Amino acid sequence: MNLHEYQARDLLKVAGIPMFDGDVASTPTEAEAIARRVGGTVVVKAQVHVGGRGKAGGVKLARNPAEASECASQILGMTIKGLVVNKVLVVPAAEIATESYVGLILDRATQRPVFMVSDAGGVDIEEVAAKTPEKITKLAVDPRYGLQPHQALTLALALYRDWAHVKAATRIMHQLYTVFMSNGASLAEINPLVTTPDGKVLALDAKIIIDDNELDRRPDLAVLRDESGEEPSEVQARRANLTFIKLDGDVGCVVNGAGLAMATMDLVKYYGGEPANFLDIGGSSNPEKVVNALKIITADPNVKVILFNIFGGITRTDDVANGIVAATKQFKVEVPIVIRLTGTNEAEAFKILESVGMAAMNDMDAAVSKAVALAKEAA
Amino acid sequence: MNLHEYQARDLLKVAGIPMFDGDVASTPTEAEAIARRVGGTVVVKAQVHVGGRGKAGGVKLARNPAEASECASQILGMTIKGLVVNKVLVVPAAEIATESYVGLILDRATQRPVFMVSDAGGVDIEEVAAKTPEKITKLAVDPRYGLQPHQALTLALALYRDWAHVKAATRIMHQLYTVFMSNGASLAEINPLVTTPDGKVLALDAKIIIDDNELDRRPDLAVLRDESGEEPSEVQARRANLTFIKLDGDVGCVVNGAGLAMATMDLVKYYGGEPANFLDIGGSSNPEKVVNALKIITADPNVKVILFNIFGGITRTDDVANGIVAATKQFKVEVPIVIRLTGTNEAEAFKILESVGMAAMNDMDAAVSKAVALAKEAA
Amino acid sequence: MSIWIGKDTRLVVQGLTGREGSFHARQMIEYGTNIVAGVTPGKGGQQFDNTVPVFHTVADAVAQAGANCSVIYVPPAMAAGAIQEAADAGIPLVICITEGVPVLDMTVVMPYLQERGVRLIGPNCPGAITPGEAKVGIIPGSICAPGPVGLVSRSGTLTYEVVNHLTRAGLGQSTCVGIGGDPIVGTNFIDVLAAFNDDPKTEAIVMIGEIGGTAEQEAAEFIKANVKKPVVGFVAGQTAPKGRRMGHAGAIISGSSGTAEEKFAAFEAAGMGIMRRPIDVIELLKAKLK
Amino acid sequence: MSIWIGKDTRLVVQGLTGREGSFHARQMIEYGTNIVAGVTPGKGGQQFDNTVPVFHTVADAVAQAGANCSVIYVPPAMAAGAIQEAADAGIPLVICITEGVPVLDMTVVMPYLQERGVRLIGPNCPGAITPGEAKVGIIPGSICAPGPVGLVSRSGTLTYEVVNHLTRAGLGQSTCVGIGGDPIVGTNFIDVLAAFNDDPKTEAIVMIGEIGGTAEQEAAEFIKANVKKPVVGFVAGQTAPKGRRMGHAGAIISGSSGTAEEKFAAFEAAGMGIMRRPIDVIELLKAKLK
Repeated sequence: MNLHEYQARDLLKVAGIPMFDGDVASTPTEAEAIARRVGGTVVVKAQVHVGGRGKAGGVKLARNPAEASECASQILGMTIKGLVVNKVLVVPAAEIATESYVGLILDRATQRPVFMVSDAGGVDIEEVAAKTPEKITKLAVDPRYGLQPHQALTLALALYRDWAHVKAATRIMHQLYTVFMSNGASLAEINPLVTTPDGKVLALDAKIIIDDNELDRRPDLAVLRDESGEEPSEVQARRANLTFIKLDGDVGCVVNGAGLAMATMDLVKYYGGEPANFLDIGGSSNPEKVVNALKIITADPNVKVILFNIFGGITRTDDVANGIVAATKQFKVEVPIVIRLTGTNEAEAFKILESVGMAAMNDMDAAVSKAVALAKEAA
Repeated sequence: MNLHEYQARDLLKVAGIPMFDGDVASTPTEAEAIARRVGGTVVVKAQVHVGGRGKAGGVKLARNPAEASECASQILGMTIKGLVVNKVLVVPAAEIATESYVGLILDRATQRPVFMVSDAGGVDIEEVAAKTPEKITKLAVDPRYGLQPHQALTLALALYRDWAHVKAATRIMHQLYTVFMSNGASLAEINPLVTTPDGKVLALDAKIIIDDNELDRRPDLAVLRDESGEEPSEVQARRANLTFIKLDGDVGCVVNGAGLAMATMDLVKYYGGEPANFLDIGGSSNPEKVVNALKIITADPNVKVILFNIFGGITRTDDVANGIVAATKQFKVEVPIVIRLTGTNEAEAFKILESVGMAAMNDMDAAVSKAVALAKEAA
Repeated sequence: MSIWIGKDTRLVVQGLTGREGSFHARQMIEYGTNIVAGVTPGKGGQQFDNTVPVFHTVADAVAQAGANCSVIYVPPAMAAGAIQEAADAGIPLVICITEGVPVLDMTVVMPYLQERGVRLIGPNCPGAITPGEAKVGIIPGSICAPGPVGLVSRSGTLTYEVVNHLTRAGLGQSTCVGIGGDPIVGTNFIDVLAAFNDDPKTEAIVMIGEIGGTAEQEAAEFIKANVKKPVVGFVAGQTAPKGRRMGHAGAIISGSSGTAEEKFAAFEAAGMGIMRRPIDVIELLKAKLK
Repeated sequence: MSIWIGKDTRLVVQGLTGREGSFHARQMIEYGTNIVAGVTPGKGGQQFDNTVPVFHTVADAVAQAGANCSVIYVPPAMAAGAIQEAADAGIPLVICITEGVPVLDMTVVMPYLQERGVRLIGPNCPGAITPGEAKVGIIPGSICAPGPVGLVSRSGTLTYEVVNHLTRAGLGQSTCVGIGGDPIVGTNFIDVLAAFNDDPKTEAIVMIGEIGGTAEQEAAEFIKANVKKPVVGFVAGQTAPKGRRMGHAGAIISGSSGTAEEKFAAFEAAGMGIMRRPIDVIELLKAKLK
């Protein structure tokens, strides 16, 4: 789960990390009030879960409260990469001496949280990594022991020479580690970590991603999810415990398992079609999930055909068949459905579908080709 | 640092461990009020840091509030093994179905916190360990990982068969582990952990010892020290950063280092004398410490001679010499002082003592023999 | 046995009496897997289906039923504890089916297992099957057949898809291992590839990867340097939109973007057969198996 | 060198610029110990006494000054971190003089060191000295002399007392090691006894114990089974009042009361020479060293 910048800032603040003043606003009036309180020139920044906000006009400089209100009214309600902006962050446009990058990431290779710091901050860290990897210092933390004092110091020494800066940054490393661990993050990033002309070290911008698997046991984190900034069909899917990503094609896909779902999309493309979505109904599916999946897919007007590709393991194919039958009883599906089912309880599944006059297939390539052909016919 | 039973009970309560109602009283009136609130028969227990309270008359049963007041007035102010009772704990005299022992100890051999549980509880666990060691289940916890759920369950299964009891005890194991770790304990003990006829599992009596080395960084724990129940000279010594234990002999000992201090006492005995105390001035001693040591020892009327045995390493013998000189200037020492000094800055030390007309020796056996002889002369 | 599981496997099912545990335990028993015990705290002393003894703890299952392998079906929040319990009980091979285990839990589980020399497969994996001998997990036994092909996969159902093609084409399997697609898994491609390489019953290997991370690239390097048997590979996610499934962070650490094309290129560099579709496995393997 | 420290020791002093660190560093330098670096975060780049370079981190001291041994004089709350820093920097031998280190800290330090194969002596110990070669810690060099006697002790000043007797009697020392008296120490009697047993320069061994715990009894068993050289032993605390210095808890775990008499009995059973007084070491050793 991606947190908004203002939410990430709040978690950093709770951990004691020094930050510029500032707050989040939902209306131009609120933005104006924050700008007045903060004083001086401020930056008004769109809070949406996409990159490239600046280029899209979602980040603006305002020299006074009136301008802040003006900027906010321009940004609030605008659409960036398909997402509507509902909140803006208003922070001082700071005088900055240096900019560094500090990130903490759950790393697959070392199987540990790994710090990455660079004194080339403020820019896109992916670019630094690609062009000048020697400017990035990496350090894996053993979570059994936690971040050691000498490790935090080593990271701080990679960024600063001045001992006051080093001391401040050392403390921030410990605090960021605490934020990461105590919130079940998979990423916690300060970019940039800045020094000011008067010698302070402050976090200017923050990004935190929470491991979705933590949310069940961490209701305090789950409530941070801001669904207003997301694609509504994806929100609807998540609420139904489905993993759904909307795409631009016309073949709606309902698949169990992320790998098979991706392979299904690949095969749709292979046979000349375009997938309308990624949709994984997951394991242990029950009929209800299938009904919800069909509701979400049929709501997309681009969809010309619906392709089920279910290989039963922990998922029972009879559950899926029952779901398809239940859905078609609840609402009329206007587009053709191509069903491929095989695996656990497959015989029962075929019987269930046959009993309502629906046909099912056994072969993935045949089903995908047929779905692509039907989509082309309908186009 | 030993905690009183009532302090240990408080820490357990904070951790959520279920306990019988009850409270601590400093006056008979308070004890009466607690007994009234608790209802029924109560036990009134002296709060002093020694074993054998029951045998000494420090634990009494009271059938009603009036009797509780009566018992409290008998116990408060009494002396048990030289310690005056200032507080009593008033708790319900519970109906008990079974009694178990649950202890968590910092173990030298495994270098870990080790649980010991036994369904032979309520009695002296040392006796169980000596006579029926097979009745004790031991389990070392790796503090890097914490107490594992299956470990807590295994401990609970060693005590109970009934699943409701097992579940309750499993939770208590986790809670006791939290108490131990979060308070820097070297021992945390529930004895007995009881079941009641109505199926509850409750901690009846608790004992906690805090690692003294934690107190510097844990002022919240340091304030729990109740000096009223301790030997006043030992309190005075601790405040002066000295380790002091009062004994019954007449040779007052001032030594640096616990090992050498014990060896000095051993040698006093070897030469036919009796040490009046154990006193370790520790490393990095400054003259002030020596002055305080002399104050404490000279306050003991039994002391017939004072024996310094200082082997300088991290302790500088000139500091000690300066301390002796300073003390003799501050107050008159009525008994003879035998001084043995050797090691770091020994030449300076001898000069300092000579400058005020005091003699020092180099040899431990000679010094101890001389001190013993002087004590015998004075007796 | 071919690798890791087989006729000598004496399985304990952690979470046996739960919905998933009991359903799949019955499927495993039906397949012929020797399930010697179940573990559900609070149900010790019961019998499952009147045949399998249930214990409170894995230690009891080892001591009283001689279990030497564990499969885990407990809820995600309890999975780490269940894995560590199995390791403490002396089980050398633990297979965790549970999906949704918090990744930070796994950062602690892994050193716990390494200290005890325990192999974990998963979490969030379909388990493993040695056709004709034993299945541990949820791979449908009906789609498998004994034979010379070793299969290793990060996916669940995609594994079934490929196994199904193999079996229909008369290409049986020595062992199929689903290692799971979570960021931290106990057993990686290289572990399985090394085992297949040393297994006399395995003559060719199929590897099923996904986009994200660099496990496939590392596996390809291992194959190039060490594996003497033919290997064919697939990567799911060729058409996945960029930046939606992969955080950019892992990519920075590894210096890789983790795309399917990058992985296929690594496969080619390692001399592997390239599957553009799952079904391609048949022709590729038939060509390699003389 | 005799054991562990000697002419090849290249020492870094952690906490060099503090009161204790600087005092004892000067004493060590005067004795001839090769101190190559100091570490005090915030003072990197300075020089101590115009001769010893100071670094922010131990890693720098290793990389830039080639340190291969560390001695620690930092405050107790920072000692665990300092030990772990030295271990991470690749220092194989760490000697922690600091007194008052919380015991729970040590329960975590020990596995940290074991994973890295690092030896710790202490905490709360006087360190070690190989007379005529190097002293690391606070044992006064003036009381030592080179020779054939290996000494190991749980005490600080009591060690000096015994060493002093040895030197005055013409019995020099190969190495003297103070292991410290805290409940958890990095190096125990057995580690040192084994090293002395293998050291050609050591011909006889003196072991100084204290009441409490069972380390002396275990050492006696080890001596009986493994040590071929004569060993004499002392236990301080013969007259200590019971129950004041030892918690009863440790005693329950070990099944021992940890008294001096019990330890002396173990010494006797192991065929060791028994020192009733520190000075007894002279006659006992003279008899054993032909």
